[in-house]
Amino acid sequence: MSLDLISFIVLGIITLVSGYLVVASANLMHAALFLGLSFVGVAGIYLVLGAEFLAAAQILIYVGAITTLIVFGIMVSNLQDLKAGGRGVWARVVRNLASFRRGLVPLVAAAGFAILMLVIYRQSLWPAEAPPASGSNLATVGRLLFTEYVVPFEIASVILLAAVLGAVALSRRDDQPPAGSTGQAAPAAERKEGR
Amino acid sequence: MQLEQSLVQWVGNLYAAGLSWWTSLGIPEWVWVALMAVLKGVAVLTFLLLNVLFLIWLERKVAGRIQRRPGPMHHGPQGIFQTLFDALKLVIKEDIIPSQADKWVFITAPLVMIAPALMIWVVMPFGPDLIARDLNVGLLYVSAVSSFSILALIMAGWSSNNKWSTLGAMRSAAQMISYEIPLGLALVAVGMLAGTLSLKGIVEAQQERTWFLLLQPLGFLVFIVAATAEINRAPFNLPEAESELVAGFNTEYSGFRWGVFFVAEYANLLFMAGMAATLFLGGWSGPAFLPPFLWWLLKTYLFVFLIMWVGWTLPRIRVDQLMELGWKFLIPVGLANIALTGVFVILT
Amino acid sequence: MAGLAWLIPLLPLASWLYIGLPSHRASTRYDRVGIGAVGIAFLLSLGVLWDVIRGGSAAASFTWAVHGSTAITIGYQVDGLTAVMLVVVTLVSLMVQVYSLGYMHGDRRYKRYYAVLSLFTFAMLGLVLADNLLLLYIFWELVGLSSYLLIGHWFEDPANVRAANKAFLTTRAGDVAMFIGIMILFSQTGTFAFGELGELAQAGAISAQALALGAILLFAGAVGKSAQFPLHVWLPDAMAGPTPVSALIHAATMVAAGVYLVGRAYPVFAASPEAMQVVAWIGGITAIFAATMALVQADIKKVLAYSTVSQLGYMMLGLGLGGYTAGLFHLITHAFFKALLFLGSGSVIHATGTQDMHQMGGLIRKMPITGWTWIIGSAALAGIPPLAGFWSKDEILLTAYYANPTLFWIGVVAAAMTAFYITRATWLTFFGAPRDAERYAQVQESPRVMTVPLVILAVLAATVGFLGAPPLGAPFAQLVHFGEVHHLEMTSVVTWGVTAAWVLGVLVALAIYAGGWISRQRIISGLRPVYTLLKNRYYIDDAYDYLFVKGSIGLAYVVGWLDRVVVDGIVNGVAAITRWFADATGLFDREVVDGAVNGVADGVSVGSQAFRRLQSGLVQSYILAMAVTVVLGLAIFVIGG
Amino acid sequence: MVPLPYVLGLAALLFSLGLYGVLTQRNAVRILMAIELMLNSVNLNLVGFARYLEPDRPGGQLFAIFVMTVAAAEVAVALAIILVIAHRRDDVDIDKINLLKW
Repeated sequence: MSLDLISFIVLGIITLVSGYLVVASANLMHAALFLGLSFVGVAGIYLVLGAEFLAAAQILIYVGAITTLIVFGIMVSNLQDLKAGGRGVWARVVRNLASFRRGLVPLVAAAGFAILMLVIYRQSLWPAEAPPASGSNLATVGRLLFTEYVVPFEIASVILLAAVLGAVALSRRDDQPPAGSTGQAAPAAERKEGR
Repeated sequence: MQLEQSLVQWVGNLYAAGLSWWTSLGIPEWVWVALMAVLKGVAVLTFLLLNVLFLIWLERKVAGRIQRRPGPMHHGPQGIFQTLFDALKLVIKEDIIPSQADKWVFITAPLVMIAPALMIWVVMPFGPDLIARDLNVGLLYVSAVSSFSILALIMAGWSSNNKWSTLGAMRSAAQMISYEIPLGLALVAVGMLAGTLSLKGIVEAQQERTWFLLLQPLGFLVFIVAATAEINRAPFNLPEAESELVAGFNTEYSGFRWGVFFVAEYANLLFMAGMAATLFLGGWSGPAFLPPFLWWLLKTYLFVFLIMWVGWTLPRIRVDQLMELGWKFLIPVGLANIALTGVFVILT
Repeated sequence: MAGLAWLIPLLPLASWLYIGLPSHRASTRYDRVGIGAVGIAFLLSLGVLWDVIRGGSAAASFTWAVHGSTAITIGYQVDGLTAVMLVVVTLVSLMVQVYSLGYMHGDRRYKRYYAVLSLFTFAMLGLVLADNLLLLYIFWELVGLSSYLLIGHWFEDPANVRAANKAFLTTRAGDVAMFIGIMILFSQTGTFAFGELGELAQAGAISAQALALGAILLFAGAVGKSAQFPLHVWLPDAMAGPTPVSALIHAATMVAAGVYLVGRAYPVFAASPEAMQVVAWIGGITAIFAATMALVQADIKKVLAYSTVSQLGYMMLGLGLGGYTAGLFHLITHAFFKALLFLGSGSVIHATGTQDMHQMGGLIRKMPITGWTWIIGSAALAGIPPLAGFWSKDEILLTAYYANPTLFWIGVVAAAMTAFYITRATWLTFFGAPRDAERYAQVQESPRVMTVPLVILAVLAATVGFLGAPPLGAPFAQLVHFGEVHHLEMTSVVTWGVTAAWVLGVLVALAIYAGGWISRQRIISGLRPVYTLLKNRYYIDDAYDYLFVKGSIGLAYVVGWLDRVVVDGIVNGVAAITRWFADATGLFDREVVDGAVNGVADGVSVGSQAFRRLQSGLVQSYILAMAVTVVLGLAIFVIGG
Repeated sequence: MVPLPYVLGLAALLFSLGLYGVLTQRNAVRILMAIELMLNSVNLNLVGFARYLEPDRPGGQLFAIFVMTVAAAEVAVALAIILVIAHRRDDVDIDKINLLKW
């Protein structure tokens, strides 16, 4: 048992339990907060795996931006959780067992997926020990990002820009006229002719 | 300088001796490492709490002097023990949780607030060797960890189930998201100039060149304004805005929990001042007649005083002015500063 | 000093950013920012030029992006040509911005105007400094963009919008070809940098066909930007923009970009005789062709526009025949006197409120400064010694005389026409009796901010020619040359030809318009077909309209007719026969086949009712189906393998 | 050191949680959260493989960065859409958002 493995197990449990609560908790706001906690767990696992840059980015983007955005969205729109009924996921599963779409079949699919993947991982011969990493992870990532992956990087920035514009356009109220459509009236009318 | 170095050396020797003794007992090494990490944390925490006690007193004195009154005068010379008694009072007050509040979130919010406020100190270089952990992603770590407090404020505001609190929380979310961007832009420029994100590396880069305050006047301007907004200090204290929102997100908090928010706020103030000193004024470097740690403390308190001074001088700005300043001034200036820095870096 | 050249384009860039940033304040202070930035840039450019004259040079580049094994770089280089162009661009831009203080005063988009002027200056300076084709192309397109914005400055009028679109699209046709040319050269050499490209081309490292094709396609870009035949149609229409813009863009800088490109990539062109032939002939044709159209224009700006096209043709002619120094020298002198003429025409238009020369006349009495500076500018354009145009045009014609006599005579005839039409414009505008008394009464001299640039430019237009004057040692040629500096011997044929050309042009114009010895009406009616042809711009615009717009529509009509008459006829005939046959089989069909078909249809209908439930619009159902499929696949994989 | 299968197993479990959430929840916001869980598990896989198979050239980490970028974009747009729907109908039940069916 090394410190790495213990941290991994603790963080894994945090991630999974809060992931479960994202799906299970009755309160939408709680679910969002557990989502944040789950992200923190994943960031910790990145640290264990030696990806410091990614861990910091994970916190910055997922916790600082995405979770905040979702929480903010819930607060702004005053979205009450739908009448989910029952406390906890098991109550709902039992109650919905008869339903085709929300009952047994999704449960079997999700559980089956997890079990099958675990079986496959058990059989396969993945390396248990990692080769030692050399040099600073941060510098390597940065260099790769701006040389070999510069095209995807630029495309990602364009996608982000498009998404921002899209989000602004979508959430804009329709009843406002576009601002600044009229300039100041100037004696330009007479200057226009003849030129 | 000499004294501090020998002290550090002595601690290092002690550490090595303790480790060998520990392993001889047959307990795995990582337990020792974890224990020492906890010890380091306790040391930083103690230092921090002492400073916070002092800061609260200082704030009241500065505010008093600016408003031509003496400030607290009883309890010790110049009222220096006033905060201590206030803290005692807070601890023994009744713990009230509103009946309509979301209890668990209400209880967790102060923890989410205080934890990053303490965690962030991990990367602060108090001296050449006085640093808990010199991460090579230091600057990124700072901006990542500081983004937690947005979540804490929202949690506090929302769970109180009170319209003032919710309004304060929404304001704070908008404000901190808006000002995190210019803050990050200013940090990026500093990182570009130093060629590293490690805070220790940045201080060393400044020893080689000169204070980044001189090379990055625009970046410093953006940083100090955005930092003031990021820690919700006047004139950017809209999330609490006593006169409009009662006390904003922490209206419903009382006693010890309220005290935690208070401590976190001052810890953040100290941290941002320390960052300003580290990034722009050369951190712990200075002439040898003072030990590095004292240089750091001196510069940090310079910025603490600056922020307090500004805060007690300027009136609070409106929400629309806040957004305008952030998006239409600080972000363009921050971007322009990055472009200029890039040109500068290429040319030199 | 030359090492600071990279700073020059950054100043207008900063000014553009500052002015262009959104702001609530509708202040007019922005003009000071623009003028200040370009003024400092001008001083820096002078410093750079001084440095280059004393033998300095500078170049720097850094890697922008790496693609495979190729590094794409950004960089600048300063040599004689660059230094001179920097001074010209910043100076003319400075003059135009100062002039605009008066001309654009009170315009409703004053701020935008100055912002775009700064953007334009930045783009042009970047273009001049760029050290590789790709970077040049980026600035090239930026120049096109800002030109589009400026031509369409008064976009309330649809005609202006059309003119802006026309300019943008026409030049784009050339730009596409140019980009293909850049890529051909890149594929052959693996570099964009001018220096390496030139060395490789001169060393014969590129196959002759590829080199010729690449150079000609590159030239196509210059054809578009410099308004050469047959892509010249946009320039006269571009006069829709404010007049100072015309002076800046359509006289001194943007159209010069094409010539500059040829000059900058000259080693590539020089290595391909075919490409040089194309350049020379396009230039020659444009020179005479545009000059003829300028003869009959009534609009004072149109005369100058066609004159610009014609003079750009001269430059191309000179470059194509190997007169590198001559062509570029004409570019410099032309920049000064044509900017002067445009600004002068702007002053006249500002005062009279019309562009029609037939409504002017006698203006020199009311506008002496504008008038006399205009006369200096037009004399320079006509090539009257010792003004600027004389020296540069002379050099080009001398080159042509030695290289290609046919083109030499074309050039001489065009020179005569030049003298004629500019004399005509001068007389109609400034002399004779006022033809519109009402307008004349209101005319007054323009304000000082407009006349001072005119005077400065007039002094330059008069004197800048001495820089290239062989009797004075032609200092310009020492600075800008390709290969060895060499001087051609003056011959009497050239001397007399040129002199006869301008004397004849001026005299004929004066005879018609000043003296009235030859009646205009008689000439017009005598040469009716020619006059109509010229008035209608050789019908080229109409031809493009017919070819590309009406052509498509006509083709559609023909196809439609074919469809209706021929195809439909066949189909209808077949249908008639079929119907008869169908009646016969119908009986059988109704009774026997329908039974079977309806049975199948009913079956499908019933089945689809069942299947349609699958497309429920419930996304989760689809995901569920996917998930179940994946899990089943995994299960087969695990159990089977 | 953590064996790679542990990382992959954790990712698989997290993925199934997300999958279950996506399949069973009615609330669009919560489905969005479940999708985020799935994206995170994918990132875990990518980072794990990058650490164990190619530690000196961590392309997997870069992919994770791109996934994060796209996730941020996706949340912004999806949340905007959900807010518009909530604004119009006071309800974000995924089963009632079916204007495009048939």
